[in-house]
Amino acid sequence: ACGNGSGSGQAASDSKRIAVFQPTNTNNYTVTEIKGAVDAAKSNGYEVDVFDSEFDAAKQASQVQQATDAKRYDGFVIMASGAPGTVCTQIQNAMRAGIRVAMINQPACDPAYGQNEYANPMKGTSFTGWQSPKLFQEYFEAAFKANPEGGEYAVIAPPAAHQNFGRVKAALDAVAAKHPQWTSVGFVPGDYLTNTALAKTAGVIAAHPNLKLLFSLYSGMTDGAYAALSSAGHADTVKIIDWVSEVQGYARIKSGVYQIGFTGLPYEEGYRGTQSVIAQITGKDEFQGVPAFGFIDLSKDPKVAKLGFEVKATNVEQFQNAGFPELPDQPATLKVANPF
Amino acid sequence: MNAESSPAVRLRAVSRAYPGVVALRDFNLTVLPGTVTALVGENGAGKSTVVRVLSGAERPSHGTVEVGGQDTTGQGPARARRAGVRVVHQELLTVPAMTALDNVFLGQPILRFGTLFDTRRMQRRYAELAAMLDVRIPANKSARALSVAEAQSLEIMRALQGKAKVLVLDEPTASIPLGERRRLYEIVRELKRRGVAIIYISHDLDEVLDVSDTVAVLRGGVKIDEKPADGWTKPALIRAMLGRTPQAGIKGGAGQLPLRSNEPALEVQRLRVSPQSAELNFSVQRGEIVGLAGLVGSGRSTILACLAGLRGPSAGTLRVSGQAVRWPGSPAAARRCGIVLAPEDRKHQGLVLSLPTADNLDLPTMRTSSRFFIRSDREALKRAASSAAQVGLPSIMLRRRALNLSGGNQQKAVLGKWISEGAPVFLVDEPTRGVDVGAKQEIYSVLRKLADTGAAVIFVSSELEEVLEHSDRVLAVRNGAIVRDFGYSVPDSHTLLAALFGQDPEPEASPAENEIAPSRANERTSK
Amino acid sequence: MTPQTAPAPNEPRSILARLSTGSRSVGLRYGMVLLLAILVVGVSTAESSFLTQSNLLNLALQWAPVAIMAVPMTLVVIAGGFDLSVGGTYAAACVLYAYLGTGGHWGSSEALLVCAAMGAVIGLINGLLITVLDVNPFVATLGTGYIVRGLALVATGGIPVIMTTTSFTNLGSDSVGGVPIPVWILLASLVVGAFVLSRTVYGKQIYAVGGGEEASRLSGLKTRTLRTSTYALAGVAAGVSGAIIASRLSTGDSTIGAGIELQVITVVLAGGIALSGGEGAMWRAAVGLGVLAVLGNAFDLMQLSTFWQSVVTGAVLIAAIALDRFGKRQGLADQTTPTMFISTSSGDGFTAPGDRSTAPSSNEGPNPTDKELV
Amino acid sequence: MTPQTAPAPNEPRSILARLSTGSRSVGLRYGMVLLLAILVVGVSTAESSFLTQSNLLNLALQWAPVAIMAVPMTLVVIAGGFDLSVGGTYAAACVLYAYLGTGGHWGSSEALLVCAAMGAVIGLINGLLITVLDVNPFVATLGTGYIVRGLALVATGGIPVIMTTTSFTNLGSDSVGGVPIPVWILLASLVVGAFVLSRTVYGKQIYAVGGGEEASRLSGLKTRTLRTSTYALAGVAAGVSGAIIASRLSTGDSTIGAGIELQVITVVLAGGIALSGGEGAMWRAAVGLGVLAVLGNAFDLMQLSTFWQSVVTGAVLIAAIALDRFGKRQGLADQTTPTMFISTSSGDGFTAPGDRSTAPSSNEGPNPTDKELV
Ligand SMILES: Nc1ncnc2c1ncn2[C@@H]1O[C@H](COP(=O)(O)OP(=O)(O)OP(=O)(O)O)[C@@H](O)[C@H]1O
Ligand SMILES: Nc1ncnc2c1ncn2[C@@H]1O[C@H](COP(=O)(O)OP(=O)(O)OP(=O)(O)O)[C@@H](O)[C@H]1O
Ligand SMILES: [Mg+2]
Ligand SMILES: [Mg+2]
Repeated sequence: ACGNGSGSGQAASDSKRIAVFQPTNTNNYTVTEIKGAVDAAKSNGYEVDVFDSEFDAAKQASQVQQATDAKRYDGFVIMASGAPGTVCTQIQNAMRAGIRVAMINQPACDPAYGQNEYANPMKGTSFTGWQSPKLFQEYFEAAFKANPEGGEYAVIAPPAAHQNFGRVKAALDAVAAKHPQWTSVGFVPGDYLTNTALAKTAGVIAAHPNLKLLFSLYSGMTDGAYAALSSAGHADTVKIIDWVSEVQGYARIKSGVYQIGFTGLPYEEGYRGTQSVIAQITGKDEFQGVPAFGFIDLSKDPKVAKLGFEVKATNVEQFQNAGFPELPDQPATLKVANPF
Repeated sequence: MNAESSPAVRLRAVSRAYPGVVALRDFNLTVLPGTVTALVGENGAGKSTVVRVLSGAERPSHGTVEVGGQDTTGQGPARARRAGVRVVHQELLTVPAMTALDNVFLGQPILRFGTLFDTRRMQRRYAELAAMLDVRIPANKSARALSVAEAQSLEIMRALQGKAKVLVLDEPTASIPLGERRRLYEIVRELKRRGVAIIYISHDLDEVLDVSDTVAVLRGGVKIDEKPADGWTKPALIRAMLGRTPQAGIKGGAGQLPLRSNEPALEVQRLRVSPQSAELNFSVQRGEIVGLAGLVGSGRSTILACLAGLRGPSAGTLRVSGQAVRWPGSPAAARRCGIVLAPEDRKHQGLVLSLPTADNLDLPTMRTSSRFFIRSDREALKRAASSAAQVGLPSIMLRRRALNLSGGNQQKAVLGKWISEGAPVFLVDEPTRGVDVGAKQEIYSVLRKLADTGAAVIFVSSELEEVLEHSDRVLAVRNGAIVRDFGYSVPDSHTLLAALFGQDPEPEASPAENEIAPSRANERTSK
Repeated sequence: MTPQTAPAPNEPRSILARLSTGSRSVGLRYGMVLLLAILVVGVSTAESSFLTQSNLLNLALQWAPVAIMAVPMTLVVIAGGFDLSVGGTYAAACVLYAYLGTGGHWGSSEALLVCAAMGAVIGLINGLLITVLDVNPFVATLGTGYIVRGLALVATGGIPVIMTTTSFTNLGSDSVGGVPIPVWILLASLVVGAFVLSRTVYGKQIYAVGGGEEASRLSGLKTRTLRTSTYALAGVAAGVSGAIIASRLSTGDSTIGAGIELQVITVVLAGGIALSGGEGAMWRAAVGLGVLAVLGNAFDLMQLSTFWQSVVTGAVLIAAIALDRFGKRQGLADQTTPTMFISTSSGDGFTAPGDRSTAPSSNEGPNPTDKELV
Repeated sequence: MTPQTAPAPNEPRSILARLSTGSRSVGLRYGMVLLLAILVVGVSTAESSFLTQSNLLNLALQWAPVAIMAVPMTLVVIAGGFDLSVGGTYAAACVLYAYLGTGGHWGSSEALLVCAAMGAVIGLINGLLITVLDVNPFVATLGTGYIVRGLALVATGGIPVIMTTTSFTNLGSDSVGGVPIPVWILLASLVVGAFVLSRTVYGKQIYAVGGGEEASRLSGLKTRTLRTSTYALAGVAAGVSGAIIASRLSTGDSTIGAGIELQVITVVLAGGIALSGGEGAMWRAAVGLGVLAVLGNAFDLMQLSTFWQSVVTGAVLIAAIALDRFGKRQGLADQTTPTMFISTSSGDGFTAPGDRSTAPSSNEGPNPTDKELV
């Protein structure tokens, strides 16, 4: 039903326009991701506008609706602001209006949330992501293998309202069953903010001074977790396993403060998602090798083909030479847009 | 009077206890339609408690309340009102954010079709009530801008609206002007003729004997005696109230000048309390009590407020003990100049009700007497006790919160705050309002003692008798200006009243009618 | 009734004074309206897209949940209260609506009613805590807010509930006559709220309770019931708003609306309604809403940093309330008093002070005391 | 006038009554202390790790920023005020400290002072808005909070500032005598705060201002200065707390501490301090802090869902303040008065029945009216 020709009939000029929806302008990860999207659009001759919803799902829904009503966009690249499904209705409206949609980071309208392998994103859209259940399993596996002695561990997890919460939990359950020497003393939902992670970790370490291993599912949170551990005097006794390492994370892996980090691909997430929407707009099956529809699994991306994701003190320099981490120290925030 | 008719109010064995206090004990009262029953008693005797129980504001601990034969015990004010009870409470109960008219019809609007406000009829009714009471408050005036007297009048209007079977007036005349008082007496008589049962509470015993048919005396929550009004005399009432003969206060009285010197403690020149008002020039010597006499709203409190730094005067110069001083811009500055004020609203301006009395007494002095800003409680208590002794405040009261003191004791505490200050100028605004006979005497003697120790006392009261009796010198105030200085000769009350009403042939007197309060002046002309 | 007896020497001055007082009064009383007008003119000049139907409808849709809650919050504040629990109720209703939208047993309108009822119950609890236990409204509603949001979290485990019954999304996305349903609800609340406050006995009683609780109680008003009712209404509105947002997002998220209660209160206060109670009007809340919504939209349209928005919101808030305070101090209290008894018949209704001929005593009958006194 | 007629029949009952009132009074007055004691005993029995030094120090460290702000907030509330801007100041100070920690020109103690000074300035502005412009404290501080946080966002563009000068992390992480510096600061604030409130002239004046502003002003207190000073102190504490958190995180984050102001106020209120002002004590704030901290720790220790924590916090809040209100209604008013006069002499502080000594009892002996009554 959505496949007939170019989406936006009355595009005034020859240049087409893409809207990128961002949950927040105050988080390194999202800023990097949106930068990837903007770069991809610009380098292929597309106009691009960025909308920031300040972590407010309702506001994002309004923005998507408004941009649909504005009738000047050919494609949307959406990084969902809130819980899965929160912009579902608005995305369906946009698609009905002929606008092409690529989801990045979290799929939309995904009733089987948390369980699936991303294999079948909503029909007529594409989904680009690297944080697959399989990768989460690798993450836990790597840590348990590196520390065979066992003991107590805790997880500072993604927010409960975030899709990755369920995926992380499922992956951990699968892996932990194989490592009975490890006992969980906490699976604490965070909110991707440093301060909250600090408070939650402080609570966990106060309650469980024998903690051996701490997983932190976002480097922004890991900073807080580390601060809590070091001020509790446990920085040496607890091994820290980071996720999506940033500049500081790499430095700490190098100096042995963090044991393992899994590098993230936010820039690719935005970039490939945009390439995919361009493929949809131009009516091709793929664009620059990126498919128009379906799941675009970045864990198979050329950028990590050789190195994989696991960063350790031994291979950190290899990663750095390959252009990691993608998260810059202090990225510039993006200018937000007027939909008209 | 129809003795056969069934009682309009019957209280049976009513008791009401507050924590630590039994405010009313086994109280019986029957009031017949068309009669006026007065309740008298010293402060804290339980008179207002009777009112609160009768009006449903509070539930009695024991006993029953019947209005017109219906049991309304503890069923709330709405129920009592439906039974025909109308009350003017002792505390002011206006809603400041609403207009005068809304206040009068609060809880009893006149409706059209049972739902819509009938504004026209309410306005007409308002005008009628206002005319009846001789009240001149515009219907749309915000209650916030009303003086105490005006607010009191509104409450009387509220009680008169609608069909009252029982009218309760708890000290209705404590702060309303003479003219309105007389109207009120007329109205009370008129209502009596129409068969309304009236309960009348007042500390003015002449008024009580004049207005009522029956007088009941309360003491310590117990009804001591109840007799027809003709069976009482004023001294008998006082004896019954106090349970003994009152001691005579140290009588000062105008013209008797034990310690008056010729050193002026306070000299005020060219004071204008507001840009429109006339200039004031006066001085007060050490050791004398100067009474400011005036009608309600004449501006006495405003003059004191200017002197005490509460509000800026629009012009004027000030000398204290012979020294020229800058006009104080705050109470703290006034105090540094040696001027202290015992304000008229003791609950809000006089005392911090949540603090113990001792702390209240110590509030002004603690800073100056502390070492390195650290308080010594023992010292503070000692200071408070000595102040309390000087004003006759029982020392057991020191540990209680000011909130829980009776009116008379609160007033003593307000005076006690400044007693140890030794300030050369002592301003006292309405120290006896709502205070019983015994406590009044004590307050007069405190004022005289102050003067005897060399202070200049300026004394404001709405009771003309009191001003005449206890001041050495009387100044008549009208429209924010002193219209006549009677010097050390005692005016008779007729002359004084004439001066206050502006019928005085004095040449400098009588500034234009509406010059004192600009906001009022505007309102008048803008209609 | 001699209309000619004007105090002649005073007249010229008084007219001047009246005029200057008048204009100052307008400035103070309608300061926020002026600001709103300036904003609207400014933004629509700078951005032609501002005044388009689509933008305005979208704006209204976006603000609908906050605005719907702001209407009864105005009642709560005028009655001298305060409600911080609406955020929790909003989240709980969001979850509840979504949950009812997964089973298929319920219709979406029943679900909406259930949400509203839940809100009413929470509001009742607030009201009882405040009026019977005499707990400070700030504390009571902060507490119930914590509890209700906590229960929503516990019930869902923090995990979003995804609605599956498609009809449940209609509430948030369908339009009637070109206007989305939430906007209709918002408009209806505003109109009904304004009517209730200004024209009904209930409204007048709300003002009375907020302006003087003890006086009102002793005048026979059921002050506890009245105050409780305002909290119940706030709860109902929060329930409805929660259902709307669940429907729009097709998801029940227990973490939604953190801090929304402060937004709601900000709207009310930005209109210049004093927290002390007894004063205010529905149009003020509407103006506050307008100012904040247009400001936010302006920031979006003109591509200004949203960070500045927070700064400007704060400034607006302080300005609004300072204007109100200043107005009161200038003695404009009369004008801001919410009296409709008088405003409806401004022409002849005033009783002139001291002009006792206004009193109809002389013409209406021999003695006024004869009539209704007894 | 027979001095021998002692009210014999009343005596035994009154002693009984006094006793029972006494125990009830203790229950009501120290309800929160009891709750804290029960919690401590319960949690330490269930989890032996609770009473370890490391756990307690960690707990204190974790709560330090909130607790440090709660100390002057107690003064603000007792003085009849309210401060919602501390969250904004906290975030701004966090950014400022981190920013000063990137250049290398400043020492970390100077940076701490600069943060405190910035907080003081914000507090002063609050105080002036509230006391001079007469803006409601809730509105004024909500407004300045928006503004200050907005400015912090604008200054950083919302992006965290990463500290580079390593000495700047000492404030948050170093220990002196085995106790982390933030915990020292917290303990010092509490002790100084308690001393100031209960033993100094300033403290007593704070109570007076909160209990009756007008009466205090007429007693010669500089009420505006006093009230403003409490906001300034709250600002200073927020500045210090912001610096501490920046140092602990080695990052300046302008989005930090959203909602922390409500946490701070929750601590104060959970101790049973009434928002109406004039009453309360520092130990109450400390107890409130203890209850909330131990509760949170218990949830962590026992691995209960943190979602329940929100529910329990709400319940504690309501219970605390309801206890206080109930106590007051039971006439324990005098006992809860924050005065050393009374609390230090609880034995005889009870009011004798009958406020009848109003009578001109010039004689020091027993009041004559007493006798004829019984
Ligand atoms: N709410 C209350 N809590 C505690 N005690 C109270 C309360 N109200 C009144 N009392 C006490 O009850 C007693 C009777 O008070 P009430 O107000 O009836 O006296 P009153 O005769 O009206 O005195 P006044 O002439 O001063 O108005 C007093 O001792 C008073 O302190
Ligand atoms: N805050 C105010 N707003 C408006 N008018 C006021 C205000 N304060 C006083 N007035 C008016 O100023 C005039 C003088 O009042 P003031 O209180 O000085 O008189 P007073 O002689 O002490 O009378 P009272 O017996 O009422 O205390 C009165 O008409 C009063 O209504
Ligand atoms: Mg009384
Ligand atoms: Mg006066």
